[in-house]
Amino acid sequence: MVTGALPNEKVEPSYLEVSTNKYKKGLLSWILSVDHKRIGVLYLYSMMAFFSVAVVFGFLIRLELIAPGKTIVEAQTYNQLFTLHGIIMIFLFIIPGLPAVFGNFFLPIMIGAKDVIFPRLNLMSWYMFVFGGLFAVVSMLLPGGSADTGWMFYVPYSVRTTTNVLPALIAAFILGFSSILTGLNFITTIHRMRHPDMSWFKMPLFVWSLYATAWIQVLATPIIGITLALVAIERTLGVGIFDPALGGDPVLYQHLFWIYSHPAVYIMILPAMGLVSEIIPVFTRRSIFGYKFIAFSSLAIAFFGSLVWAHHMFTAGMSDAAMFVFSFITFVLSIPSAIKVFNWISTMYKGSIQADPPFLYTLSFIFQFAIGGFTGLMLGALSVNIHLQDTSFVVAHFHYVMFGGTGFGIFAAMHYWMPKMFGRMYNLKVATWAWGIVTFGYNMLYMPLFVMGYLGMPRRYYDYLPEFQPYHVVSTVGSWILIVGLIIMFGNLWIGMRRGPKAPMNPWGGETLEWKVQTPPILENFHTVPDVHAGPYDYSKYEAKKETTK
Amino acid sequence: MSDHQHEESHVIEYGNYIFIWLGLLAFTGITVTVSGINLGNWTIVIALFIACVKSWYVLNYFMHMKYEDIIFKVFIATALFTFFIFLGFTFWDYSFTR
Amino acid sequence: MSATDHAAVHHVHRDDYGSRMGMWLFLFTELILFGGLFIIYAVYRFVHQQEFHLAAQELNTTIGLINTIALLTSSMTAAMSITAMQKGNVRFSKALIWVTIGFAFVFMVNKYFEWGAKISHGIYPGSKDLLAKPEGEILYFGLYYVMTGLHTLHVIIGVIFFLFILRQIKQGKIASDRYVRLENSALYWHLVDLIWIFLFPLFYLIH
Amino acid sequence: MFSSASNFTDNVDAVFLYITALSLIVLVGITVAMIYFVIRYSRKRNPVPTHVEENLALEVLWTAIPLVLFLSMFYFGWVGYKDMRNIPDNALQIKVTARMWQWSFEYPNGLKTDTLYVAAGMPVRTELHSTDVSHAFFIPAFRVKKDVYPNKVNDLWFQSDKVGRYDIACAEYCGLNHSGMYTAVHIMEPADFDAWYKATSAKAGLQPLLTAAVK
Repeated sequence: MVTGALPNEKVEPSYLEVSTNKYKKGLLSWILSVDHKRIGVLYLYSMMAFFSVAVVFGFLIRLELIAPGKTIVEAQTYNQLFTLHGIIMIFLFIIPGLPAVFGNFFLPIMIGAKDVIFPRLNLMSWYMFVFGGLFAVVSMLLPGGSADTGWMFYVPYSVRTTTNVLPALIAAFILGFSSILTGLNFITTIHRMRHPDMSWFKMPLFVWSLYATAWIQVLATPIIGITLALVAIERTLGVGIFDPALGGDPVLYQHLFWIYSHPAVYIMILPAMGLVSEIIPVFTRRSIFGYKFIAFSSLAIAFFGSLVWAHHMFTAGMSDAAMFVFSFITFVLSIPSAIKVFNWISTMYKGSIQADPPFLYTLSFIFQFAIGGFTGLMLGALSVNIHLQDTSFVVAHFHYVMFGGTGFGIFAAMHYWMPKMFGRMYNLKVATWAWGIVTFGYNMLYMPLFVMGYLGMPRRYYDYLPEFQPYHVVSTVGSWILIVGLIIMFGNLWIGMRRGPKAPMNPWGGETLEWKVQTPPILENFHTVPDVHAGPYDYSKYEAKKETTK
Repeated sequence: MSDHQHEESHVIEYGNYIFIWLGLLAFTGITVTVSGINLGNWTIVIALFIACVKSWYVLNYFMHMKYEDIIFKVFIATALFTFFIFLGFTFWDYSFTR
Repeated sequence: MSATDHAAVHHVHRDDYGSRMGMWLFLFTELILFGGLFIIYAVYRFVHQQEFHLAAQELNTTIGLINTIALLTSSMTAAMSITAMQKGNVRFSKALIWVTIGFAFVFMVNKYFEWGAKISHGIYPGSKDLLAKPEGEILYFGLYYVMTGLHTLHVIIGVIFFLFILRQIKQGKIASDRYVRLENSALYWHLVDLIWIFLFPLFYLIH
Repeated sequence: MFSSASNFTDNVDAVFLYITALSLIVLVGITVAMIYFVIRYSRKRNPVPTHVEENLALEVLWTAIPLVLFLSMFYFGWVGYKDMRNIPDNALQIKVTARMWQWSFEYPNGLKTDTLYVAAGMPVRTELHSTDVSHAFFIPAFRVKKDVYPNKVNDLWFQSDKVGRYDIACAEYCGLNHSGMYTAVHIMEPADFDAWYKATSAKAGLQPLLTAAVK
């Protein structure tokens, strides 16, 4: 294995040691830094802080549901818990998880650039992220308590309730703009800062997925921005827009909400898909099977993904024409995801597989994402949807996609890239055990929700009929196992990051550019202009002398 | 670095701007005049058509789109296309009996 | 882009083309932001055709027309200020920016009187007179206040941009060889104009 | 596990099982393949990877087959949904009003109840109103659900041949006591229904306008 630096180059101080501003050390040298890597790390820490808060909320929700009736909190508190759990998990963990943390850190390196094109704007996005996040969390402390509307802020309830909906709306609005600015930065960076030799089809698939994601961020997020702003205006000034008491149409609100929030699912999942396409070749030493099919299926997902929003509203009383069209396109949209899964698995065929933790999380991703996808088909079929809509089946479905998919993608990314980011290695054995526990606990937590949902357990229920209790108990116990696994996993990463052995430059044998720079990377990433003549997944040097099929 | 590297600035003369401005004022005059005539449902179509023509001039000349690279035009097309998808698909619901 | 800089001084490299690209992407978000409102307008207009028709007659076309002319003219002067800057005529460029700001104030003063008149007639959100009207008219005036209000907010932001530009010209940060910030501010201003080009017929003209 | 409590139950369950069965086959297939590959081609057993050329036929195959299957799922879902929209003219009209956090039902003769009573074999159309926020009218056993809005009237219909008591829940989050917004629908023998209806109407001073023989 190679050591921290290229053999023929001197070791320079890494980005962790060199500040970009007048503060040489300390907090200010970080929170005023415009270096994309430091900003990525800032996002990592702040995201993890919010994530832990939301995990605690999730834990409390599950604990409350272990028995019918009151267990630990009042109904009002429960309603606020699931609202904040949703807002934080979605806007502060899943959406920024891969693009803002790992995209910021690795996108410029992967395309051979020194930084993103607008570094100061990048820092500003982070400030908006933190500021928005604090708004959401602080609203808990105000008299009246935090919002109890659910993260969808459906009118008219969100206009009527007396809780502090306004801070939550403002938080979502600010976070939306943070996300837009990051997207705008990435698009321009990919267009303008790519290495001269890196043509579009030499870009790593992670970069492709960030590019597609960035476009959705720029073009869909403003819709939620204006929609939430309108709810805020209705609440404060009494302007009639959505409130049925003033002639407004709550279903129109739902349309606008989902015009953003459905594509947002792709903002969440596409980078994870890109990451999986990145990890599988590295650990199988095979060039990815069907590069173009994977790249084009991303585009297809981005396109069709913006045409299916109303499948969240099949019980709202839409026209039959809308029901037909939105259900039909939903099924068409499943095809590109299926293509991706098949190509990933084919890449493993005849590879040389090293099942290290990042790869294991990727396997969990494929398994759980497949379940999320299949249950999505059940929800897409109109007659079945009528029954399943707004039940815990839906809750399980989207947790399989967002947590089982993107969440596990973020865990995979942490295990894959943290040695590069911090120059130290975590304990592989502990990480493997943690993976096992997390995956088991995760599935135990969410599987029962499918069954319960089909049997008629509605979502967002504080209390429930006694017949559902066995499922709730299994699910709650699953949540404990999951949390134990998470603690082991993060603890292991944290200890590895602080005190682990020095990480080699390329621990997994990756071929993309980030594995060809010093560990941890230096301030402007490259000592010399890198060489990008080969494609991103060229593993020919490992391969047997040929056995070309047809 | 990629895409197009050239960066020559295109100077548009004052006279051209005044010409475009006069055109825009003329279109404004037309649309105000036409709105006074009762054309039923066509009123909205004509008004929006004229608004589109006006925006086309503003985009191309005031905003220099005419002199920008093709990629900028692709961007605009993408953004407008997305907007019309949002608008159009909402009407799958509203323009049929619910 | 290779041999420029090193170590601690962080380098933000200059790329006017990239800046304009970023600005355009930002304009798209603004476009879609208003787009959401246009979708709402379209749906409610479709559902409440008669009421929208009646409510629109209460708006003053003349005020709308004056504002249209003010914005179109200011758009022209904003565009011209770039030409002046390119030609190295900094003083003229500054003068044109001031003219642009002047028209923005004409617009806002006009808007002030227009809204004032509406409010004194008892038509404002939550007023008794408005709530007595049919649902479609409540929605129409709700949208009227929100859309023109958001637009006016953009006019104010545009003015702030231009004041910022004037300061930077004074500091020499914007000159005949580096004026992309002026270009971007002008782009923003044209967007404000573009939105108004659609707001004007939708609210003032279509009866 | 599933009993055909309403005219929609069988169809919804069938479509659900159809999709579940297909999904399980594929899910097991890809999971087994993954695990097999990880073991069979582990770096210990297989230190040297083999290059496998991209295969267009394969890509087309695994695009086309899912497409056909997915479209069949869509079709069955749509057909089932059409039945739900096809409300018989002779259906009993019940006005349902939702408020935070209770349901009330109004029969054509003005009789108001807080539990729904209908006769077996009687098609029922519920007209859904809300007085405050959005709710959703959900009878899990019947596989029917519809959102309820303040200024928009939605409707749904069902017909049950199986006597019994079935839960009605609120499925759209509506605030503090959302989870307590339960009531029930009682499917009665036609004769029992007639007796109940006459007696209750009389008690409320109303004319009974219908009999269970409406079908």
